[in-house]
Amino acid sequence: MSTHSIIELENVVIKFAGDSGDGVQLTGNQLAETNALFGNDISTFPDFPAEIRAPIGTIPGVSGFQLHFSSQPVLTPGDKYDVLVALNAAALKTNIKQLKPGGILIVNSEGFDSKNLRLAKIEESENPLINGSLDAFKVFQIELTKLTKLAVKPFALGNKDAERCKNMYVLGLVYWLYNRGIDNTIAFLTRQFKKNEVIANANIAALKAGYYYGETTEIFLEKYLVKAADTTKGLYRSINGNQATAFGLLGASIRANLPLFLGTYPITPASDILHELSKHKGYNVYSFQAEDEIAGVCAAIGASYGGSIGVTTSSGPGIALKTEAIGLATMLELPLVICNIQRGGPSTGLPTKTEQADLLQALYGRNGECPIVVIAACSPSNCYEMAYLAVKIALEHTVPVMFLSDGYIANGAEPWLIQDLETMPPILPKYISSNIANAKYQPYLRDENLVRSIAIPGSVGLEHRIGGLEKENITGNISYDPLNHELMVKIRAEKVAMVANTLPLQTFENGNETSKILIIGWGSTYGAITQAVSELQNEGIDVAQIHIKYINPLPKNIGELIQPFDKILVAELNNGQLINLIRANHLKDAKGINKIQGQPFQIIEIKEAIKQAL
Amino acid sequence: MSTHSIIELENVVIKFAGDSGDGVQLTGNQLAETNALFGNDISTFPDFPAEIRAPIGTIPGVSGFQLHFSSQPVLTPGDKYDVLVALNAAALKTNIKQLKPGGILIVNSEGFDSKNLRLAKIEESENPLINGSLDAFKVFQIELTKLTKLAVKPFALGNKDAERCKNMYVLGLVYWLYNRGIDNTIAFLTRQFKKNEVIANANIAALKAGYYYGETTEIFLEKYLVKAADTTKGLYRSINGNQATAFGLLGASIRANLPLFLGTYPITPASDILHELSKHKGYNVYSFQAEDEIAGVCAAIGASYGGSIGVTTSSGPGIALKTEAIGLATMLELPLVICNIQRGGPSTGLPTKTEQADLLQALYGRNGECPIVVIAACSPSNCYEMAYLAVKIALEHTVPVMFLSDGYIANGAEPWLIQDLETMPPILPKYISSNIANAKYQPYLRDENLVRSIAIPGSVGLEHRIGGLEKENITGNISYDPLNHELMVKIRAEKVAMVANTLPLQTFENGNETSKILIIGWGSTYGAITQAVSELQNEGIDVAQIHIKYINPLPKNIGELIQPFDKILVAELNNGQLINLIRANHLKDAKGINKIQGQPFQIIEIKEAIKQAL
Amino acid sequence: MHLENNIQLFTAKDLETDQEVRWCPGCGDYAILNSVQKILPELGRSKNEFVFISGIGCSSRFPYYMDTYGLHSIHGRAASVATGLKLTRPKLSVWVITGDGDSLSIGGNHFIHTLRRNPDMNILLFNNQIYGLTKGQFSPTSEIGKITKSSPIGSVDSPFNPLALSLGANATFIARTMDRDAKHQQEMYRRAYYHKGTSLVEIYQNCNVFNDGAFEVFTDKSQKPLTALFLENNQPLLFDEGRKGIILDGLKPKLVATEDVSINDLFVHDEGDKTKAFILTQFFDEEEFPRPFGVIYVSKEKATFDDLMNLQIESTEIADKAKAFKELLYSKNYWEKK
Amino acid sequence: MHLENNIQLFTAKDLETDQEVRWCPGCGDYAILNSVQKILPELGRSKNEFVFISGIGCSSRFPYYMDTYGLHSIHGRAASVATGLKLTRPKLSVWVITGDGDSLSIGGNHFIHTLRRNPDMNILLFNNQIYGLTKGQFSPTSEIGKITKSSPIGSVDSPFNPLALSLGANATFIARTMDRDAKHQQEMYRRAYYHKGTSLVEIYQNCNVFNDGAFEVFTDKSQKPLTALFLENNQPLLFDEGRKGIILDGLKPKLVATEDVSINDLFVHDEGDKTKAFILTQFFDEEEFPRPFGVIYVSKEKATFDDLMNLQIESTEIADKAKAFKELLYSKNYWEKK
Ligand SMILES: Cc1ncc(C[n+]2csc(CCOP(=O)(O)OP(=O)(O)O)c2C)c(N)n1
Ligand SMILES: Cc1ncc(C[n+]2csc(CCOP(=O)(O)OP(=O)(O)O)c2C)c(N)n1
Ligand code: SF4
Ligand code: SF4
Ligand SMILES: [Mg+2]
Ligand SMILES: [Mg+2]
Repeated sequence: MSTHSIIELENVVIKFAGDSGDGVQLTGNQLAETNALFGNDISTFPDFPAEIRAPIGTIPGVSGFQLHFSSQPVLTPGDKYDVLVALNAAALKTNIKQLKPGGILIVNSEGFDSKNLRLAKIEESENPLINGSLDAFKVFQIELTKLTKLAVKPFALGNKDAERCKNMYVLGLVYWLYNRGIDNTIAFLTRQFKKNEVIANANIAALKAGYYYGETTEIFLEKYLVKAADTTKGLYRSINGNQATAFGLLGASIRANLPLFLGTYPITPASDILHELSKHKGYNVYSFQAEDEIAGVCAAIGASYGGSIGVTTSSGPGIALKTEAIGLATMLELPLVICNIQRGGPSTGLPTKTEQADLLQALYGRNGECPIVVIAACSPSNCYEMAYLAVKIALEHTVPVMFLSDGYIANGAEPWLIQDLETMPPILPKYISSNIANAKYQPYLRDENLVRSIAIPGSVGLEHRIGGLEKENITGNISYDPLNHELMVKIRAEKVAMVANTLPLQTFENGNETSKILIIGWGSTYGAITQAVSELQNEGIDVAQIHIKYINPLPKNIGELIQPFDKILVAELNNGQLINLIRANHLKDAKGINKIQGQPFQIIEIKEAIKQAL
Repeated sequence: MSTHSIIELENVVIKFAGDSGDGVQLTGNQLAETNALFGNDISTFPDFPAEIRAPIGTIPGVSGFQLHFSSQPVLTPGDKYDVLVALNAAALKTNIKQLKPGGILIVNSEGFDSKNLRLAKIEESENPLINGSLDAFKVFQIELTKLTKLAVKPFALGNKDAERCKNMYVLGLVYWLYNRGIDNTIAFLTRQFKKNEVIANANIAALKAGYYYGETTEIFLEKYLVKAADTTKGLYRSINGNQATAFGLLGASIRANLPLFLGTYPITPASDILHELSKHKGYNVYSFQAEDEIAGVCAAIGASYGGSIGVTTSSGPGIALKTEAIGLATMLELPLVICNIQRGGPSTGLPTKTEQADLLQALYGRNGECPIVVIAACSPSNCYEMAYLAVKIALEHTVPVMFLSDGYIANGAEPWLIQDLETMPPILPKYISSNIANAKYQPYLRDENLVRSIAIPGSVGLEHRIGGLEKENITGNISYDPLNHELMVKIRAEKVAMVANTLPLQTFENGNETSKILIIGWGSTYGAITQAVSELQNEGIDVAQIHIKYINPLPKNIGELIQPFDKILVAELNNGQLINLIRANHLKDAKGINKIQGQPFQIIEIKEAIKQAL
Repeated sequence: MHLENNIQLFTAKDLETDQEVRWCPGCGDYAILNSVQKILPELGRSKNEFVFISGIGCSSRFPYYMDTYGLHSIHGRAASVATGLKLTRPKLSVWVITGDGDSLSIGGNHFIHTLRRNPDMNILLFNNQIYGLTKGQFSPTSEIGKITKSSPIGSVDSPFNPLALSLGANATFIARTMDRDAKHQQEMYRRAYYHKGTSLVEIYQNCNVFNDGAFEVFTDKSQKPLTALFLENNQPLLFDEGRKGIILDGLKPKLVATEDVSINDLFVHDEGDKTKAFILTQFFDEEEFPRPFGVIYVSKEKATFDDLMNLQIESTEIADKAKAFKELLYSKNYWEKK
Repeated sequence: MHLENNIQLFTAKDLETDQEVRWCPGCGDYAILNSVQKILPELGRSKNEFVFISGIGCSSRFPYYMDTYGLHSIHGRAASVATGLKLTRPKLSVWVITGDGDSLSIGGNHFIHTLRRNPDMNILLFNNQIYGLTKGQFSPTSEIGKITKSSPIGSVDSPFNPLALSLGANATFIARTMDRDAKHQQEMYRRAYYHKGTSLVEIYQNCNVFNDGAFEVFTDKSQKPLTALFLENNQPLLFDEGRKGIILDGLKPKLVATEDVSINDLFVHDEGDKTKAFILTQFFDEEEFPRPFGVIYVSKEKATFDDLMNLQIESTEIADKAKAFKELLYSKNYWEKK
């Protein structure tokens, strides 16, 4: 058996990097799943190239998958890698800076031939495998293609198909290195290629060969063990943000017992919500891929008008196009959920990269006084709850709700303590039915929360007209009356503000009002900020942390929590947006921690910024 | 001749009100022009009903024209009327509240028959002409239709045409009352109806008859005189904001010696800019009425790319649709002027009413970090200068510039001390020509203001590609590099911020840093605020006033000016927008004076708000 | 919330709302409103089952004057709003009210996409060849050279042929009628209603304020016989009170005096023949041909978008959704932490 | 700033940029790029006079690979950007590069409006019947029932017939070609270039990653003879190496074996005949007919939008603009304050 000694580690950050065609995403996902099933806490960060496949072997063609697995609670995919698996020269070049000194570097030495070097724009003389630049790392060179082909020889695959198995070979090796079984991946491969047994078996053979390569050769002297994490008890699954968003919407539709209507137009990184929901028509899900974003949101408004849950999903450029129609929904006072999966902007920007730069657009990006509810998910799995709540708020308050997520959490995965539908709060839409209406139906008559009751077309005796012109309160008739307009503008604002009555109060994630400094974040930066603050607290630095999920309206006590602090930092992946609200509302000289690189925060970046501010 | 005594007045506010078909706008415009020619300072406020003509005689069908003429400088059309001319019951009902106690009320008594009362929703028993409700005013009832028909009898017009002359009859009467000659209007009528002499002569006859009615009957015991105003010397004309905007754009095109390209789609209240510019093709003006707002702005971008001045004009809903393309122009770093003639929102809102509620949209209404220059005109004639400057800034800084105006100043007129083109600052666009380019052209190479030099398609040897994806600084090649993205976001922001270097410093309109309170305004509220502050200063209340024309970037010294004040008010025709900037940037507890009624501020409203805040 | 089964009778009068009709006196829109109000009660459905959805424009104020369900949306987007409604509430009778600017200018994309998808609804296109609401600019149906506020020396935009465009977008029902002919209008609206799929009715509508007389040549009693061709299915193309007709010479339509030809040689209208329909839509640019009114083309072959989508939903419908959802959440490998 | 008069010769090689071409290996876009690069030098103009404007999509990356002027705009709006450029710089040779999603989905409205206005530019529509860039959703040209990421149980959208739509939008030049036939492509691009007005070339382009083989039935050597019909003006419609042909039975096209009919009875292609063009565009839904490739329709009658607009500008051009502007400012009653 193995003579290798086993070293226990608290956590490992591993990065797989290779060409887009190398199956890197699949490899990473398998390791993530296997570790999650084993009981590690995990966080992943898939980082793909721009939408179109760049030429093989080039820098723009590099696809990466980062995985953090740990015996401790994990909040981010990690800053620097303990292990880098680089399948070609371009992948190495792109990622080597992030490998910790002394870290393990597994390279496919066949990915460093003249052609690959040229494609990666590396001079032959600068070949990192020979020029000594990798001396700081534990480098393991493997002739991956050759070994893989040997392994799958019995299956007589074509050259290309044979080569394609190399990701499984390397995965097998990593499984061995981290002391994990390969059964889960074998089961996966069998399922995945059930229509092509030869391919399935070849992949399994490559996986096994990789595993045994670790076991039998002596290239590694040690193997490692990351124990199961001690997280909350219960049933877990791995989930990414877009899946969670789709499930949250779907769950809300089931719970509210109303059809879900998605009117949308594909756009990176939001399209996967469409892809997921369109699989679930059987739940009364209408997925309408419209001719453009405007048609998508307008159809969603039409569906809302008809008593379904109107939802639209998009990202920056598409959200910009929807702003006029969101104004209409505001004026009609119909429920509408707009999911903005933010990406790098402005304009087409960096479509596959993450950013939080659409917050001010969410708050103010419409003509006229047009407040809507804005909420933001803070992690992949949190998208489930927030998307569910978006539907609940929209239906119960007859308002448009903007749900903010971003490319980072949309594509990143983490274990999710599955939230069964029964544990979610009930959803009570505001429809009026024919029978109670003996008096004339007044479409803009309001309840104590200023919410109007909606009569759905088809209902007997409740015929009425609504539209985008200013309307008289209560009757809904067109009105040009000056005071009525002011009243209506204030009512629409107040109605949104009153949503805060039903929201949870804000709490500190860390620290409290006596802490020396307060850091405020929102959305996907939750993991990095929380980890940074915990680490600082472990270092004895007393930092308070607030993470805002409800941005408009803000939780009612936010002023109270902020009030005691002289030093306030607002961390955002933009050039300073939420900070404007904090400063304007609370007149505090908050300072920004900003990063606009299409990449999430690293823990260290936050820590250093806090330390500097102290 | 006249035995009437003449009373001298400092100023008069007169309102004409009647049915949309009554020619009220024309009547008001004639009086305004005649008074302006005479030398009064004037300000007008046309207030028409929603776009479609409402049924004759109803409240929604009332059209109004308010005119303030004075021997003193005039800044607003006035709060309350000294004179109300009401041509029917609905017109009276809508306007009587604004007539000063003791004011003159001229009514067409034939507009108060049963039918008219019913259409105006007035009970027969509540007929204001008989129920005593008008006792506080000097009421003059005239059988206008009958008298007019008598006057035009010699011309044997049809019934309708004859009746149509009644506005001229009443105008004649008003001319007499305010001691003005009728020659200017006679000349106008002759010009206007040069193809139909009979109609011209009938109208002139009615005008004269009205005039002589004043002279010969004894209904008025006094007549009034408002002397010429003592304003700056020079040549004046009357101008409204949309005309001034069109002229400003046109002037800039002539001065820059570049074609002007307007890509637009009609919308109230912006359409008149299109109408005006499309008359001037001979100046190298391309007016392209596109299929929608998106095509309009995109065509303008195409024209800018080609070396013309790309301009697009719209209002709320249309601006919302353009936001994606404005992001593209920002990314391309091409000049673009976007004129937003604001109207009541949200959504379709109150299309013919005024509002300032698109400021935050102008600043933040795009996806991603996408700052553009935002400037706002403060009066009808100021639109000329600001539109001119919008072009200048766009061309010289290769940025999109949003020019804000609104329905109030767009349609309102005032005398304009004509600004000859030679007196305007020169415009120096940033084009690069073939001959200097021996080295490779770098489209994103920048000068000291971070402005790039543009090579226009067609130029030999400067072929290059630009687009909406993030690009490498200097070369303009597509770049996904994280640090480059941050650099570019900051450069684009800094480039806009640096525009402030070329802008005038902010000054106090009134008061100074030792004043007790500061009031800040922007855009069309200039007249009302300035008038209110002057009046308060006359009353001995020391108020400082700042009126901001350059909103992004703000003038560099704005912080300095604001700093000394504990009490700051921000007056806006919205629910509080500029105030957010003041509070966030300067951490001052500024308070809002807000009105959201589709109507401009009244002077008294501002005065009272200031007094309360003291 | 759901449609009732027993039909509630109602009359045209019941369709009037308490809102004053606010079009200019003499506007063609009144006649269209009347005709729609006239036919609705005859369709054998309750009032509450009708929904009128409009964009923005003079014409788009229409829903305010119909005491049914109504939504006055934003400029150009009525068809999209209607699609969302119709998909999710397929039993409603959905009508889109739109103008030439609303549906052919800003809304052109939704217009053609709606036609190709073919949801079962009726589009009434009020074509007055002008932007009425914004006070008179040329529209995509205005003739080239037209002088308007935005084209003071004549527009340089060559117009759409709306029915040819619709045919090109694979419309399954296209018809043309005019505001001045109440009976013909009503017949067209009835036909549109009964067609399963998207029915497009182009209505020549006079804007007497900004484009008066645009269609007078077709609507005026004295000129109509020579300029308007009323189509009847399976009938030869005849006009001028039967004195003139149209034959096909190969693929080319030609005008003939009926006395010169046998009735059997005339071009016989066939609503189901797309090539014939195409030829009829081309009686547009050429001045000599009379303008066809009536149903130009109907195809019954194409399934409706709402049927197809609802079929997918119904055929996969899950009985116990909460249970299935639970299974879905647990369908990927999950694990228990104890 | 202005076009130079003396033509600068250049070669296809000169059109390559320093940017790596980033389409998937095997993508049909490469062949199109090559063909365009091939013909440009032959057109007798300098390189600097060409401008390529694209929207967003795989196809829209095209301008980055052409060492001419190029603008990669936003999704669906290339035709609008190009219109603004062409109007103001009428002497440039403007090419719009677009995909089926870009120009027929989000950009459908600009597409049809551009065709009706007829500015003198060339639209190359890369039709791969899929959204490539966003990784494989159905597009408005995908067939009904198509299984994609966004239609896992089949799309319920009935597709556009792009050429029929273009004809309905009054296009003055429509043609179809395929990525796999370099010679035919080049001929079509040349024809498009020389047509004065908007030229639309639909290119069947294989997306080998998300929709591989969509057009194989037309491009595959062995099937092509039976499925593809190559049009030549004034020539009878023949395919299957002359063994089969098409006749018109009244208005109905019919397939025939050439040996059964006289050559004179065959349907003769006439690029200028709109009805014939219509019939050809309908060889689309019916599977039995071969798909026509080539120039389907050209009309030379319509003036171009850029000509008409520039004519208005030139014919009213003011010599001394500053002086005229002064007069304009003072044209309304003005007064002097002394
Ligand atoms: C987004 C947007 N753009 C422009 C407008 C202004 N607008 C309102 S109606 C209209 C055109 C009306 O023409 P049409 O559709 O033909 O209707 P009509 O008034 O002639 O019945 C325009 C341009 C608007 N309301 N919204
Ligand atoms: C406003 C906007 N909406 C959506 C997208 C996302 N998007 C980019 S390209 C594309 C469709 C691409 O399809 P097609 O035009 O057929 O080009 P192809 O990639 O197939 O060549 C979509 C939906 C976008 N970039 N901008
Ligand atoms: S403007 Fe024209 S279309 Fe509009 S209501 Fe008046 S007449 Fe009718
Ligand atoms: S995704 Fe398809 S269309 Fe796009 S580059 Fe790849 S093969 Fe070509
Ligand atoms: Mg119209
Ligand atoms: Mg495509």
